[in-house]
Order: sequence, then structure tokens, then C-alpha cells
Amino acid sequence: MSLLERLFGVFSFLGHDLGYAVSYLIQAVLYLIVIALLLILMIYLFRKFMARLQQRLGPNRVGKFGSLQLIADAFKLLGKESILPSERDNFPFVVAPMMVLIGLMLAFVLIPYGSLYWIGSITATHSAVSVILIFALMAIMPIGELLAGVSSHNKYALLGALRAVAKDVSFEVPMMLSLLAVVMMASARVSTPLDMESLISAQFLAYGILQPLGIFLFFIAMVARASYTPFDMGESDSELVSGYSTEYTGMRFAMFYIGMFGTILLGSTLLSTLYLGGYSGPFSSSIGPIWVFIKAIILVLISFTVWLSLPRIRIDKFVNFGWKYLLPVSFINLILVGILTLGLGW
Amino acid sequence: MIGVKEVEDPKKRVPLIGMIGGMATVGKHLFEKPVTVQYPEQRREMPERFRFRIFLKLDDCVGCTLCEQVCPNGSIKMQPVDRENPRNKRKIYPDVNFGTCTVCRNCQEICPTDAIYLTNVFETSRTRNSFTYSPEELALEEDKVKK
Amino acid sequence: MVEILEEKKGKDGRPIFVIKKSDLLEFMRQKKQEGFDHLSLITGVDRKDYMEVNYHLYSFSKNQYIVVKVTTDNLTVPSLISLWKSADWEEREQYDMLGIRFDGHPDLKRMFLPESWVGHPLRKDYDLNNVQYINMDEYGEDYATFDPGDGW
Amino acid sequence: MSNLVELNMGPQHPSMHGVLRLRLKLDGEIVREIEPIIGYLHRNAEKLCEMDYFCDNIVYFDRMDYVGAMNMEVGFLEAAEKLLGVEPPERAQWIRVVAAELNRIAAHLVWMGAFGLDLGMLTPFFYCFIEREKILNIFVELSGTRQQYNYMSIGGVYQDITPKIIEEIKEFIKQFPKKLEEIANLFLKNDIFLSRNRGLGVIEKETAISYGVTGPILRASGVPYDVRKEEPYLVYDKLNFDIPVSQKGDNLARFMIRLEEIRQSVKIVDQAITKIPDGPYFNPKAKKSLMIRLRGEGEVYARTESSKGEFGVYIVGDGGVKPYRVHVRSPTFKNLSIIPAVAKDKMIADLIAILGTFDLVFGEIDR
Amino acid sequence: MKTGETGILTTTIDKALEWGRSNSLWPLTFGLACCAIEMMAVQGSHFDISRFGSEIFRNSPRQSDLMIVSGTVTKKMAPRLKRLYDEMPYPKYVIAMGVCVIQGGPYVKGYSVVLGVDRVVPVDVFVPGCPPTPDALTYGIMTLQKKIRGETDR
Repeated sequence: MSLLERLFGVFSFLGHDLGYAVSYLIQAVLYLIVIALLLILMIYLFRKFMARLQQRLGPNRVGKFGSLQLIADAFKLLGKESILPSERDNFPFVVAPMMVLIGLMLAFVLIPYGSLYWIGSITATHSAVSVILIFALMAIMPIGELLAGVSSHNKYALLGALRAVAKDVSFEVPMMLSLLAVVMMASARVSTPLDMESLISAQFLAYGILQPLGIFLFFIAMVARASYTPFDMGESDSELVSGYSTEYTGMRFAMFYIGMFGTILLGSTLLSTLYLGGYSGPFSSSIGPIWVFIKAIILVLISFTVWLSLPRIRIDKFVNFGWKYLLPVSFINLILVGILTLGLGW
Repeated sequence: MIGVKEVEDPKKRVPLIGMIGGMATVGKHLFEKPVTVQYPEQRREMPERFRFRIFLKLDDCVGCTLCEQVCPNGSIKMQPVDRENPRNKRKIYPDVNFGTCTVCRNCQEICPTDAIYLTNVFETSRTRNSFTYSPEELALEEDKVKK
Repeated sequence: MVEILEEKKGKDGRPIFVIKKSDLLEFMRQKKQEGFDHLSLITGVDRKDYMEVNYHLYSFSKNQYIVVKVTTDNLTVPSLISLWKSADWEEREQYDMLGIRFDGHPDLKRMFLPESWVGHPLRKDYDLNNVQYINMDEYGEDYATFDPGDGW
Repeated sequence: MSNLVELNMGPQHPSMHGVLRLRLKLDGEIVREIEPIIGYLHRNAEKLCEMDYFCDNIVYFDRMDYVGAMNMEVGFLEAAEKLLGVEPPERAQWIRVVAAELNRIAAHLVWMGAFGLDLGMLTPFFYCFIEREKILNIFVELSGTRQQYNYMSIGGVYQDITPKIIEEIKEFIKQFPKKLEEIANLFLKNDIFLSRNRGLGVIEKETAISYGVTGPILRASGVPYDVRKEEPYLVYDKLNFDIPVSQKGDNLARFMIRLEEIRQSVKIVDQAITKIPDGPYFNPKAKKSLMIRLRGEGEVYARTESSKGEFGVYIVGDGGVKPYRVHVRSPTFKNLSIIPAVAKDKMIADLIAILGTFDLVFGEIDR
Repeated sequence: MKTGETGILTTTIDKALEWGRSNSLWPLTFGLACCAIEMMAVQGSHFDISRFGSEIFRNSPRQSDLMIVSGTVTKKMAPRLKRLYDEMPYPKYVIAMGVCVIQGGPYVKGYSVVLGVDRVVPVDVFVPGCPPTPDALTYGIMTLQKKIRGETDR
């Protein structure tokens, strides 16, 4: 029994077609709410975590332990004036933040979360090529960033967008190659290795242990995709004011802000699925989604620590690093995995 | 003995190890106690020399105008106040403009009778730009100002 | 040959050489060859009827400190920018504050205040009651407005 | 080239350490031309000094290098006391040394944290400020305020140092080096930090001297020039410490020099705190109501080593109760003038890093 | 609530917005002079302004709600300050920190200092002191919060 089937059980009086349509819609809304709540929780967690790392307390005035802080932020951002700079390119300027958010939300839907034993499977959609789809959806986000930077007619924003794109180009290929290694290893055991669920079922041992290089590469790529500090050239808080989002106000800025945190959550969820066994969990898969998020949150906290303690790499050095070190290493990873898979029959 | 010491650059070491060590150092602070003093509820212990706002003892003021002279930017102006004080024949007392007062303490230092003095009351922010305190307001007891 | 008009000791024990304005560049070149490689400070002093310019030189190798003093009636002094690069900003500052013009300075413009500011503030006859304020044009450049009234 | 992008960085920009405006000509990411425009914090301190009594001038000097105000006070009083002929007693001189060196540590800590922020390191900033806060607490006990102390006055210091404060300083000195190493390791063991600073922004010795650069930046370029060594003021000649010097001249060298200076300052405070002699802390010649009647004539130049470099004060007196002309040789003003030469043809990120190592404080540059 | 006609819904929304605004004041990273260091100290661990939800110092004026004018505003800086203020989206608040921006402070006799930033931009809360201690600034921010919620009379 999956969540969708249960919903259809409620709405089956509407007939097959309409019933499924309504159930899908409700499921989508539920997903949106849950993901939004998760993101709010993430940002709250980040602020508390950052505060504790810096021997501070963090927000603690609104609600118990400041738990309503993000709600207050949301209210404030909703009530903010939305400034559209007079020299903008109207359409891309308005669309760019939405692209970031839409790409993010859609990618979340495709991830298999496993099943909770009292609800059933809560995986939203199932696709035979979900791996490719997810990464295709994630690729929408940098386009949004580029559009934002170019369309706001601000020099800082332009420079930030160019940096962001240069950064994206240099880590995408290693990320894809490390993903290829995962798919390769899975293809020896399952027939549909491009499906996320079969990728999990193929992991007799977490791939993170079998592919230490791969998980390392993917972690770097994940942090870079989320543009966290060693790789936040696009934002460059101290150099380019606020990078590509310099001219954005209110909710539009909030979309970028959420996108930044959402990407790291998405990346960690992906990493936990691809390399750490996802919902199959160490002991029992009956609380699959909880396993996924425990793993994801640990990874998120690690990436927060990375964010807070490392300085920013210069963009040319990162491009250098990407092509001169990450790429060869990912090839080595691929070869090693090939040897493991074909030679040893793992 | 003042010598000259050549400083050396940090040695080159294996990449990544140091970075992970740095992250561990940062992560270690997660388990340390926060140093925050939650201001409105808890107050830091103010050392006794801490000074912020000027107060005046009307009875001690002799109207010598030294504080007015020594104030670097004219925050202190002498005002006539109708008040019986045998020591203050001219009946002038200082008023202080906290909109310019730099808390330099020269007035306290120079006052021959210690009539003008600074205290540790610091909650003086206002929503309007009027910070000139008359001698009577300056003479208010500290507790009254603190609320 | 450079003629030293007067050599005296300041209150802080540093030797002061008073020289003629026309000899300044020559004298400084000599001193630089003698090892005074650090031009520490250029100070103009408004003596009401004439302007005095003090140059503070220091030698890293000899650990000596000297002061060179010239006076000028017509507000011009030769520029030292050919000897020390640090003279650039120092001279611009003195020009800004006192209106001393340094002959041979390639880019003598105001340092702190906008170009259209009226008067040189550190002169003794500068009238503080004349309030000027600064505006910004659309290109981000400053211009001063003279306001005899209230102003800022 | 006509396809250069002109970019105005500042006066409000997160990494300008105040109100510096840089007019950049960019070729993509690379900075081709830099023109610093200053004066956004020109507060006419020199003019105001002429309008006030000698004892009041300290107020303006406090606000010059606002992160190292004690050093500014020392610098001004070195000059003013010579001009007025008031000698501070022995005890006051030792107290001044302790205060100045503690403030040097605080100033360098602010710089270190801000430099980390420039490079994108968020957390070291907080650790630096935690340590700085401890120093400021000592200063509050000593002088009464946190930042603009007005603690030293002509002829001594306003308030005596008490045994309690001495104990606190000792306690601070005891725990500080460990913390410092911890913070320093966050920087120095970090490959990204090193790669962004090693060999970058090299200032040659000759260039540095020609531009009149002093302080840590000059010492990083290989000139062991420190006023405390060349012309000891106060009681520095009775103390045992080293002047750090490096031959590299790059960003990393400047970082290392400042780090070593903090260590040396700790050493100085450690020595000086035990050596404070008994006696008066104030010269009675300048006490109380006399302090606005001090007159000075002649001209005096005194240089001291502030946390940024050689800080010189030039005072001309005409025999009145107010100085006739005060001119300040501000170290960062000179240091900043070398920026166009150093950061040319570097990337924007490098420009920010180089600016970060210069430790700019605009109260002092614009005065 | 300015007019008597607003309904319960609008009042509730107003209240919610006020609550949100007052508890989430994101300051602009805008350091001018001495007070900027104390502003940084407020951000620092001992005082921790993030407790009030103001921890995110945004660099871009477009994303900040609160401008803490920390330090002397010179006449040369005033037009820039005005421009920055104009760039901020409504609702925006200004705290004048330190006596320099209140009435000129130590530089009141000089020629190049704006005698009070309220001549350039509207100011909500004045925090005197030279510089105000971080506690005093925290008190100022609390005053502003009260002002946003319409509770203060100071």
C-alpha cells in the first residue's frame, strides 16, 4: 500500500480518473507542505547549529527555543516591498527565482523515501530513469542563477552569475562520473540501474564503503551545488555584495535563500540514497523515510561545518581543481569500480 | 632587549588533513558552553568604573563653569536654575546634551566638588532626537531613571 | 650648493634644517643619497602671513631622523614625487587642507573633500560658519554646494 | 582597451572595512586599474584639535584608530607631554605599556576576524571576538569604557591599576596563547587559506620604502623597522621581546607577522605586569583643575608604533592653551597608497584578500 | 487600525506582520566608523543579537530591513547613505547608533560632519553613547521592536 493508493481509497467514489487526479493533487500538496516544513526546520537547525559552533545561543525569543523564528521571517518577507529594478529584463528577472525553487521541488519528488509501516510507501512517483531525471531537474537551478544575475543589470550580480556558472561547469562532470560508477556497480545486480529504488536494492553493502573516492567526490559536488562556503563564488558575500541575488527583495530573495538550503538537503538525501543505502537502513527498512532523513541530516550538519569553517576558493583555482584533480580522480574511481564490479564480481 | 625574529611560513603538509582538523576544532565548540549573556534577563556584571550617563548633585555644584570649559564639544552648557544653594551664588548649573556627550569623563575629573559624575546607566535610547537633559533631570536619582 | 639657512634642534631633539624653497629638490636628493630613504611626513603649517612646510625624513639604515623646513609666500613648493612615491598622497592632502600647491605633482587634486569645496579648512582664516554640503550627481561623483544659510 | 567594465566598490561594501571607495576597471574578473577614493570619514580631527585644549584632544585621537585607541593615546601623549614639559611618572609609563600592548592584541584580533570574514570564514571571527571581549572587560575595569577609553591623560593616567585588574590580566595572559594557537590553526592549517594568500600581493622592499609603508606590512617585506626598537618610548627598552620580520612580502607573511606580534605582545604584557613599580600614577603638575591651563610652545614630533605602523603626531604650539597645528602621520593612510601598485592585474577575490591584510581603519586614514 | 473601519482579519494580519517584522530585523552590513566595531561585537558571541532574530547581516540593502547607522556620517557620505536607504525595501527602519549620528558628537564644531543623520534619513531609534555599549545597542533594538509593535512611549 502506498500513500497514493490510500488516498485513492478515500476518493474512489469520484471514479477512476477523477479519483486518481484528486489523489495526485492532494499528494502533491502534502509533499509540498512536508518539504517546506523540512526546509524551514533545516534553516532553523542551521541557525541554531551555527550559533552553537560559535558559542552563541541563536534565536530564542519567539516561541520555545526560538522555534517560531522562521515563521516570523516568513511573515516579514511576505510583507516586504518587492522592488523590481528599473533596468531589469523583466521576464527572466521574475522567472529566475521560481526556476530555482521549481527545479528543487520537482527533484525532491523523484527520490524514493521507502515506506513507513503504518502509511505504506510514500515515494511519490516512480520512474525507470529517475536518476537521470533528478539530475536533469537539478540542472535547472544554475540556469535560474545565471538568469537572475544577467537580468538584474547589476555588475555584482553579473559577476556572481558568471562565477556560479564557471563553478557549475567544473564540478558537474566529476559528479556525473561518480554517479556513473554507482550505476555501473548496480548494473551488475539489477536490470534497471537507472531507477533509484533498484539502486538501493542493489546495495548489499553501502556503496560509500565500496567507493570511498566516489562518496568524497559526490560530497564535494553536493556542497558545490548548494554553493556553500568553499564554493560560494556565486554569492561571495564579502566580495560581490550578494552575488546573483543582489537585486532581489522579499519573497524572491527568499526563494534563492530556500533554494540554497534545499539544495543541500536534496544533495544529502541523494547521497544517502546513492551511497549510504537510503531507506534500507542499517537495521530495519520499516521506518525507511526516517532513516533517509537521519542520514541526510548528519550529512547536512557536516556540510554546515564545512560552510562555517572554510574560506572561499578563488574561482580560477576551483576551475583548476575541478578539471585537474576532481576529473582524474573521478576517472580513477570509475576504473576502480570497474575492476571491483567486473573483475571481482561485486 | 629588543631583538629581531624571522617568522617562517607554515610548512607544507598533506592536503585536506589540516582542513579536517580545522573543521574538528570548529565542531568541538558545539560541546562548549555558550558565552552569551542574555541581556535583558541577565545582566553582565558592570565593573564599578564603568561609566555611561552623567548625573549631577545639585547641592554640591558651585557653578564654577569648569566642566563647561573642559567639555571637548560643548555638550555641557550652564543654565540658570532658581534654586537656593549658598555655595552656588550665581545660580547656574550644567545641563548636558547626551546627543553629543562623548563620555570622556573630563568633567568628572575636573569638577572641584565632585558634583558632576558618571554612572553605569546605559539604557538611554529614545525614539526622538532630544537628549538635552536639564540640571533637574540630571539630578534625578539613578533608580528613577533605571525604572 | 645647497645653502642651509638655519640648523636647530627641535623640542624633541630632532635636527631641523631650514632651507630655501628653490633648494628643496636638490637638498632632498642629497639626503636621499645619504640614506634617508623614508619620507615620513609632509606637514604644512599656516603661519598666517606665510606658509611653512615641514618634511620628515628617516633613514632605516642609520636610524636618524631629520626635519627639513621650507617657507613659502606664494603657496607653491616643489613636489617631491620624483623622489618618493609616498609624497603623492601626502602632497594631495596638504593641498586639500591648506591649499599649498606642489609644482610638478602630476595629479594634484583634493584628497578628502570634493573638488568644488570652497576654501582650505586648516587655514587659520577658514570660516567655519559658512556651511557647505556635498551632493552626489547621477554618476556618483561629488560636488559641493555652498549654503550661506542653515545647510546641514 | 575600451571593453573594460568600470565598477565602483564602496564606499559601502562588506569588505571595505569602513568607507573606502575603489574605482575599478575590470577586465572580466581581473582588475586592471584601481583608484582609491577616500575622505568618506573625514571628520576634521586636526582642525578640531586646534580648537580645543590639549587635554581634550585625546578625545579625537581615541577615535582615530578606533580598534587600538590606547595606542593612539600613547602616540598623542608622547608628543603633547614633550611639548608641555610634563613627564609622566614611572608607574604611569608601565601602565601605559600594559594598556597599549593589550590593545594591540585586541586590534589584531579584530583584524584577524575581519580578515577571515573577507575570505569567507565565518567562525574564526566569533572566536576572535570572544577573546577580544575578555580584553575589553579588562579595559572596562581599568578605564570605564569599552572602546574609546580616554584613559591616559597628560601627565599620567586617570585611574590607577588595581591588584584585581592585575590578577585579571594575568589570568587572561595565561589562557590566551592556547586559544590563539587554536584560532591560528584554523587559518594556517587550511589549504584553501594558504593557497589564497601564499605568494599573493607581494610588496618588494624598495617599493614599500618608497611608498612610505610602515608597520607589519613593511616588516613583512623585510625591513625590521619598529619604533619600539629604533626609538624606544615609554619603557619599551626595559622589556625583552622580538620584532618579527619576514622576507616574503606576501599576504601570508603579513598574516604571520601580525600573528607573531600578538604573541610578542603577550610576552610584553606578561613581563610588564609584574614590573609595575609603586608610586604615583599622575604627575601633580597636570592634575585636576590645572589641566586646562597647560601651555606649550615650539614644535614636537613623536612617533610611536601603533598596531598599524608608525603613528606620528606633530604638534606646533604657540604658547597658548590650545595647540597651533596638529598633524597626524597615520600609518594606514600611507599603507593604503600602495594598493594601486600591489593589486593591479589581480583578480577581484585577490584584491579583497590583499585589502584584508592591510588592516585598514578609516578613522585614521581620513581623520 | 489607523482608521476605525478595519476588520478583524486585517487587524490580525497586521498583528502577524508586526510580530514578524519586529522579530526578524535583518540589519544591513553597514559599518561607518568606531561604532561599527561595537556593532560587530553585538553580533559576536557575548551579546548575540541573533537571539532577537537579527543574526543575518545582509550585505545587500535590497534584502535588509534595518540600517544601523554606526558611526560618523560625513557630508561626503550622506548622499551615499541616502541612496542606500532608498535602495532598501519597505518597511525599513533606521537606528542611529552613537552620538555622532545623533547630533554630531565630538565633531559638532567641525565642517565636514552631518549634525544628525535624521537630517538625511528618517530615524526610528536613537542610541546615544560614544560608542554605545553592545548592551545599549541591544536595548535600542528592543526599543525598535517595541516601536514596531506600537508599545513604546519613549
